[in-house]
Amino acid sequence: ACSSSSRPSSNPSDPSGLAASPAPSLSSNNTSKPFVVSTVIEVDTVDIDKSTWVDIANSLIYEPLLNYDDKGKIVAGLAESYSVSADGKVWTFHLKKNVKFHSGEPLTADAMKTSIDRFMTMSPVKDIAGPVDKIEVTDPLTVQVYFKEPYAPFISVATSPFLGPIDPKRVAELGDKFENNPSSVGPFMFQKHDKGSSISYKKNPDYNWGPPLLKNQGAPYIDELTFKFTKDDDTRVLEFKKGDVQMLNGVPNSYVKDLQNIPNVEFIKALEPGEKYLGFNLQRPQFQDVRVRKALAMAIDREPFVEVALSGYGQSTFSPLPTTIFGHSDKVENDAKNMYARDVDKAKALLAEAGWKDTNGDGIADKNGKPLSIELVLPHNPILERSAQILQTQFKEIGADLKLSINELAAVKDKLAVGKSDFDMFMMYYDYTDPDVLYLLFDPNTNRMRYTNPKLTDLLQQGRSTMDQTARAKVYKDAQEILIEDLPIIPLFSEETIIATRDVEGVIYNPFSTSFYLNDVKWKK
Amino acid sequence: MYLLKRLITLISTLFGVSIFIFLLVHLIPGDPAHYILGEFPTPEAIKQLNAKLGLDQPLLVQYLHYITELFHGNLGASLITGQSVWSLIADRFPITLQLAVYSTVVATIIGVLAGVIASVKPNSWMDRSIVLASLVGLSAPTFWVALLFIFVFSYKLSLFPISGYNGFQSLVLPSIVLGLAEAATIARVARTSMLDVLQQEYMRTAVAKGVHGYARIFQHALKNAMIPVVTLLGLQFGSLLAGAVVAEVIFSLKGIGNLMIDAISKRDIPIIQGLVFFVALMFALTNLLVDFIYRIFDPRINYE
Amino acid sequence: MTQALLEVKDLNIKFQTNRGLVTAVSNLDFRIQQGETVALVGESGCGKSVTSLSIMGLNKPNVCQVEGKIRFKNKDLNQLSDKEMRSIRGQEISMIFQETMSSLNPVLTIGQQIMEVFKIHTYLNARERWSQTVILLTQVGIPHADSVMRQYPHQLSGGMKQRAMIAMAMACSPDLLIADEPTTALDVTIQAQILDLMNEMKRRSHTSILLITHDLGVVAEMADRVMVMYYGDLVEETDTLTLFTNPKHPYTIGLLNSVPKIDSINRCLSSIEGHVPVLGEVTTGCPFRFRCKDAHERCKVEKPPLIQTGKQAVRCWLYEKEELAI
Amino acid sequence: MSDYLLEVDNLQTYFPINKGLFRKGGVAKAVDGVTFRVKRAETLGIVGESGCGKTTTGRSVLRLVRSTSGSIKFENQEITTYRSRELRNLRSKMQIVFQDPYSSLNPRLTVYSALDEALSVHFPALSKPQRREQVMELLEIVGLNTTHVKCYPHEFSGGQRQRIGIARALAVHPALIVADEAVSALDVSIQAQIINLLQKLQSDLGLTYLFISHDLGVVKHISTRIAVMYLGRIVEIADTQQLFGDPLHPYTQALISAVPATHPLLKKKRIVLSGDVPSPVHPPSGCTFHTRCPQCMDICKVVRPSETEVQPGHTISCHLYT
Amino acid sequence: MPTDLARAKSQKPASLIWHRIHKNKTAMIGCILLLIVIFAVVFAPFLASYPVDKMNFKDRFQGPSLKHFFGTDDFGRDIFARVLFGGRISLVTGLVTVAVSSIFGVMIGTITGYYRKIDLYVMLVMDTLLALPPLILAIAIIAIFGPGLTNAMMAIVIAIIPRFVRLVRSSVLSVREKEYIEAVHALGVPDYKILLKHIIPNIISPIIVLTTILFGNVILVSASLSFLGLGAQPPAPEWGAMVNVGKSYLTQAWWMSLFPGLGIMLAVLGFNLLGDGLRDVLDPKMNK
Ligand SMILES: Nc1ncnc2c1ncn2[C@@H]1O[C@H](COP(=O)(O)OP(=O)(O)OP(=O)(O)O)[C@@H](O)[C@H]1O
Ligand SMILES: Nc1ncnc2c1ncn2[C@@H]1O[C@H](COP(=O)(O)OP(=O)(O)OP(=O)(O)O)[C@@H](O)[C@H]1O
Ligand SMILES: [Mg+2]
Ligand SMILES: [Mg+2]
Repeated sequence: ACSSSSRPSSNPSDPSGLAASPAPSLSSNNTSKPFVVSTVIEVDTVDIDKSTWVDIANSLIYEPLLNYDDKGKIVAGLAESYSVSADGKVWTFHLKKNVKFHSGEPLTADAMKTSIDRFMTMSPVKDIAGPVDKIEVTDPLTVQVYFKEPYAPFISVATSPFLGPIDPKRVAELGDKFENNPSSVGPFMFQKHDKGSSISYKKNPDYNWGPPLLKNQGAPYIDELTFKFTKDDDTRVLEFKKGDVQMLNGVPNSYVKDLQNIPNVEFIKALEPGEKYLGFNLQRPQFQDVRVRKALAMAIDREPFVEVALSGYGQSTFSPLPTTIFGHSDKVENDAKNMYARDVDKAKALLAEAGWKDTNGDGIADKNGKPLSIELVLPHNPILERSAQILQTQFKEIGADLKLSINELAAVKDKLAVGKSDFDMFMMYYDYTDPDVLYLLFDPNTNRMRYTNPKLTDLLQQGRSTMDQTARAKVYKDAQEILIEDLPIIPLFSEETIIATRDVEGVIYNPFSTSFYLNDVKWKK
Repeated sequence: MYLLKRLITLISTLFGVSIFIFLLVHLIPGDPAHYILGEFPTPEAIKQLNAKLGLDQPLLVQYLHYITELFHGNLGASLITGQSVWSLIADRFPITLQLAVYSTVVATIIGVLAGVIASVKPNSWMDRSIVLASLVGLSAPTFWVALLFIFVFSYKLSLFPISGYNGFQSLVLPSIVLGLAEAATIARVARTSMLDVLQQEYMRTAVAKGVHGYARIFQHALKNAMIPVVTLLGLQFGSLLAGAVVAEVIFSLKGIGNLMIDAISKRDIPIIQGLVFFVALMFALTNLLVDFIYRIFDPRINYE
Repeated sequence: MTQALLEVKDLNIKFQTNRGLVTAVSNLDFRIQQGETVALVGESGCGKSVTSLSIMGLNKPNVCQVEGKIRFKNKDLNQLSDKEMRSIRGQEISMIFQETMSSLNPVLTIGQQIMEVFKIHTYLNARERWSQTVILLTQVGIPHADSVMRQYPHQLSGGMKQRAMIAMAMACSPDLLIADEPTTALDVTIQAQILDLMNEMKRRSHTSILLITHDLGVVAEMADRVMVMYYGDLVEETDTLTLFTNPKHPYTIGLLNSVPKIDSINRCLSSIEGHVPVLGEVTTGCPFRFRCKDAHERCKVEKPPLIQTGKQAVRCWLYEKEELAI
Repeated sequence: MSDYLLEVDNLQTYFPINKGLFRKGGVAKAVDGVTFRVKRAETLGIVGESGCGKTTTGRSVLRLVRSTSGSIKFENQEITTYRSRELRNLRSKMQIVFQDPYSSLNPRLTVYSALDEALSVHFPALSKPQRREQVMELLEIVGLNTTHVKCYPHEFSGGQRQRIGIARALAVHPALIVADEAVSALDVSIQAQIINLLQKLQSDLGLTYLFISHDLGVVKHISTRIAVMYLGRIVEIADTQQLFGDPLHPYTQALISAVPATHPLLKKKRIVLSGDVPSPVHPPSGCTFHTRCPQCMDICKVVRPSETEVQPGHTISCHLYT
Repeated sequence: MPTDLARAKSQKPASLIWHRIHKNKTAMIGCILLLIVIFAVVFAPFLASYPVDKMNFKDRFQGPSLKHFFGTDDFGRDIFARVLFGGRISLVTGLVTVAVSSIFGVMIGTITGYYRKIDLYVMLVMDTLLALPPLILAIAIIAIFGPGLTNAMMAIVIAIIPRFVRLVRSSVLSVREKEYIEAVHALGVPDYKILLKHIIPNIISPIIVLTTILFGNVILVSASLSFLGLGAQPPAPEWGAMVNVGKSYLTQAWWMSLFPGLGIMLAVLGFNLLGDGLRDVLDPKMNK
């Protein structure tokens, strides 16, 4: 079992203590030890077409058509190259040669078509692929995706494992049970899913089609890879500290300091492609007055959010798209910063202008005898809960009384859904690798703020169909300018995704696609 | 005859549970579609999904469907992953069951022993310390004790794995934590019950016969005193089978309790329904079992 | 004078209660000869049961103080070690308790409970113990002894249980049987069965019996000698016939007159007015004086001693002169 | 119009046993065809062994339990059909005194409130001071010190408690008092006090008693007539003198002979019955006494004997006399 | 003491019980413990030198010191103040839930125990509720109505009512068979009077004992719910929630979870001791 160690040397700081034993067995000891990754939420399935989200734990057997590099540029993946037709309706992908499924079958354009078709029929999230019309195979290694309308965000789907090919032969064999023994072309091969506790993989020895952004484009160095699902943060961290786990995915920020003291621990920190924001229920009379919205925005000091709620691991944001999403504009960000920098006096003045004054001396502004009392709906989430508490004290300073209503995420979504309007304000987050997220967030029919602005809607439509990257960026800049002026939402901050590794090196994380690459991972000497 | 009667009562209780839980679950706000369809579902997609899952039907129709399936032993399948509820239970229950068994064993041994020792010399130094210890044990929150134990035994001393399920050793610490908490209650009940039994006239008869002290306690008194202890053990065991939610969360054991919390947060209705039903069934079966165990201790109970 | 089987001298029994230390039995002296049946009668609460329990050493040590000499076959029971005491209990002295239902262990079979006596006190093996028990149960008039041995107390009727209790007490043919109200809980027809049985057993093994009861009828049927107690004191002691024909203590007289008699007609019962005082309430004088028609000044201050008059001993000042006369 | 205060005809009271959800268990035939009559100001004693149905008979007469069938006439009124309003009225004419004087008094009520409650239910017209006066009067009648009115039951002795119980029964001016083992729990010396009290009240107030006891001596002393019950039935009923002078039913004979003599010189030959009283759930066939009867005949095992009046006022059910 | 005897004899049972509580060590320790807790909680505004929600980002994670007796938390709030005010939440939760459930429990219990006809149906419902372990039931109920203290309280109420009903019903059943009930029946006293005057007063002592012990249990359960994130919501200083937050800082700020945990334990211990003592005091076997 320990024959094909591609990893050249052993690990002297092996915490198991085995390292102390004499030489020859050293390397084999270490190679037989799986690389253990601890994550919080267990993926429901490893069948990507059934899953609602991609996660490191179910994506490493798959391989995307394209990749982002560390600057957010598109580079090759399984497709050596791609092109989009002038009308934006046909995307053509040219596949690499000599790519093999784990079962040994070769990757062909036919297999690719089957995979995309399967995704488009089965996946619960098929909508993200946009208005796909049909898939056509033009030669054994060329596949074309036809759209009914131009759909620029398809690029971010193409860079996700969702459209990664799956082995058509295996699908034919297993059908719905594909998840029991999935086969694709990724660097790792499925071994076992212990429902409720772990998933284990072994390396794909034949792999040699790694993307250019990797040093090692061949088979991964590590032989075995295990994902362990542990919901409780404290226990996860303790496990990591003990050395049972080599990679901690999603380190709770309050633990970072604690973990820094451990030798051989490294952190990967990257800003998430998303942000936490406050949304107004614009049907509420008090929020229909933009002065009130602006006053509240000015009451906010984002510093403590980052310092306390994120323990310093994050960044304040003033514009709707953070730096990690294509379409982010420094100018908009700075404008917003200038407009909404914390200014309690100005905020109070604005409120007073809108008719909200503290007439009875209880510290809460009121208008027509009604105090400025706001119910903030937010889901269960430690960071949001802590932020909300800070927000509470900040709002209090300008005379707004914030009441928190914390619920399960599903209940919150239900509460915010169009058709119901039993809330004043909400605190939510989004996480999306494409600026099209603004379209989704501000869809005039479904948006939670009940915000309508035909100009914005037009712009966001345009953003979908503009294939030229520069032109597209301009569209989103304009859209964001409208948003910071109208202020249906108040962006708050973006969190840093923190990954801690121990005794290993070479973990690569790409914030633009939020994907991990473990091909380069080696045990540290 | 008795068994039949018990079974009929059991079925009617379960029937009640099924209605109760069905209504309860359908009152839960939050659409499973919101969970399944990710962050930005389109309204049409939600509608389609609900139609597919049968959630757009009138409640009564849904219930009838549910109850007929139930009659065929089918608890349904997860809305999200499509796994059958039975297979989920089959996955998770062994851990819960083991945890329940081990902690009950711990609780019984410690609790009964402490109770007996305390009762033999009431108001002695020994008795008082046991009573106080059990009161403290009763008053300390499990989650707190569990944290302390993890910190000390798993982290500082590295005696046990910190979390997750990895065979027997993973269950040692949670079993001890749960077992100790229960032992506190059992010790109290065992003590009271022993004190009561020791007061009984038949214990005087035993002395009058010339029976030795130990024989009196273990042959004459203990069996009598076990009756309330068994009741309590049964109740505790039944609750444990429902999953010791707190312990399962802290120790990250993928048992029934954890599954339940997950299912609730995902609004996975069939799982919630199936689990609660299963839990009630287990609870009722435990009670049935306890009834029969009674008989070992108390011949007065007559099952015809 | 022959050596008495049991000799109780100066027995004082005190209870620790929330009213302080109260005396339940004071300065009790009595003896029981081999083969004799002695009845101990008196009002409820006068100390009959605690007296019998103190002979067996069964009073609860934490609430009850027992002082005085109890000699059994010339051994001072108070001086014996635990082990010696255990070998006397059940073998030489045995006891039938007032409440049979609660005196049998509900979770052990009748057989187990009786065989245990043999196990403790004899060297019989299991088989022999079983057959001995069957014989014993048959003797006390239990049909189908074999199956009854496998039954639990709750499966038997009151009379059967009382018989099983007697069998247990008689298992080792004790020298002294203490029967504390053995028939009070039973119906008359069953009582008759049990009294017959006790007489029968007594004849067979020459056991002395200390019979505790408040039923004078039972006394008349069974006893050779009677001791009457009132409020922890022995107030009169004599042979049965004398007691019924010539009672002396006012309490005894009142007691005899209070019983509605089945074999005579009288329209109005002569009752004893008043009620028994609570323990600890009376500290001086004769405790009966509150209910006594003949009470005088002296009774209030001085408690009468036990006065020997002819065949009987009486604790009453009325008979002071008679004693002197002798 | 008959001169009987109470007429009970073929009274049956069955208790369902094992009343489960889906199971009709058997029945305990606690009272199974009892017939007797009681004249005004007389005392009918009911004797018999434990479980033979004495208490149930008494409670059925008071309508404290619902009888299964049969008729009960009180002052010539059929009372088995009474509804709650009429029943409440009836309660002022019939009262009960229980065996256990302690458990028949609410431990949380003072003597005063216990008696006052009885008065206020049936004489709502009385004012508070009037009721107070009556309470004092009652206490005096039963021979209790009036300083005790504010005391709780646990502060009294057994005999005193029984007096309170009697006072409570008397409070509503009843015509009939059912005394269910009213003196059995008391010491002999106290028992005599209560018996005397009951007799005095009877002659003073013209009360009628249904006197239930298992103590033949007491029953003989107090009753004018006596009914002997065995397993839910009256096996013999006669005037007291007649019953004791010439008991006819083998059970009555055994019962009387089983009572210990009250004098050592009067020891006599006893008829010792074998076995125990059978259960009322599975009563023996035919004459229910046949399993223990020393004079059992073949017919007794099959045919239930009917009641025969051997002499005026002396009725027995036994095949020996038919 | 002769005066003791005299007093005890002429006094009402209530003052007699108080007298006995005085003498019962367990009950007294429980009482004292609870008095301390209640005192601390009532006078929290005077005892605490910081407002409970006052954040002070400069003073985060301060260990226990003279300035902050129990240290500060992740927002720099004073834990001492929070523990004191947290006691209010726990005690009020306990009080309200136990009061509500005991009222309902006693009502349903007495009525079903007394009128046997509806007994079957009510007990079927109660047994159904009892067939679900309390925490699971509470979690399910909270899932419907959403997390939060009020809903947690409601869930606990629903979970413990059947337990009350059981106890009350069985007590009523045994009291119902007592002769004094039959005696008042025979007197023709109307049913409602029998229930109010004769039955309820006589079942009150087991109810009091259960209430006291449940009080402790409720505090524990609501803390567990808060710990699971289902009970009191931030920024409320609920003890269980504080332990929950503190557990993330176990290694760097142990005081954050230690002190609220101790708070829970002391309060619950107080109630348990009192309940234990009361059980002895109210035990009918002691009522001689
Ligand atoms: N454990 C005890 N604590 C306090 N007092 C006690 C205790 N046991 C007995 N006594 C008191 O001792 C006295 C004698 O009790 P005992 O049981 O001997 O009476 P008895 O004559 O057997 O009455 P009975 O005929 O009712 O059985 C009683 O007044 C009783 O109150
Ligand atoms: N409520 C009841 N339910 C079921 N069976 C009952 C009930 N009450 C009485 N019985 C049964 O009816 C029979 C007669 O009972 P009852 O109390 O009338 O007897 P008794 O003659 O008064 O006996 P005792 O002398 O012991 O008081 C007994 O076998 C008893 O078990
Ligand atoms: Mg006694
Ligand atoms: Mg009776």
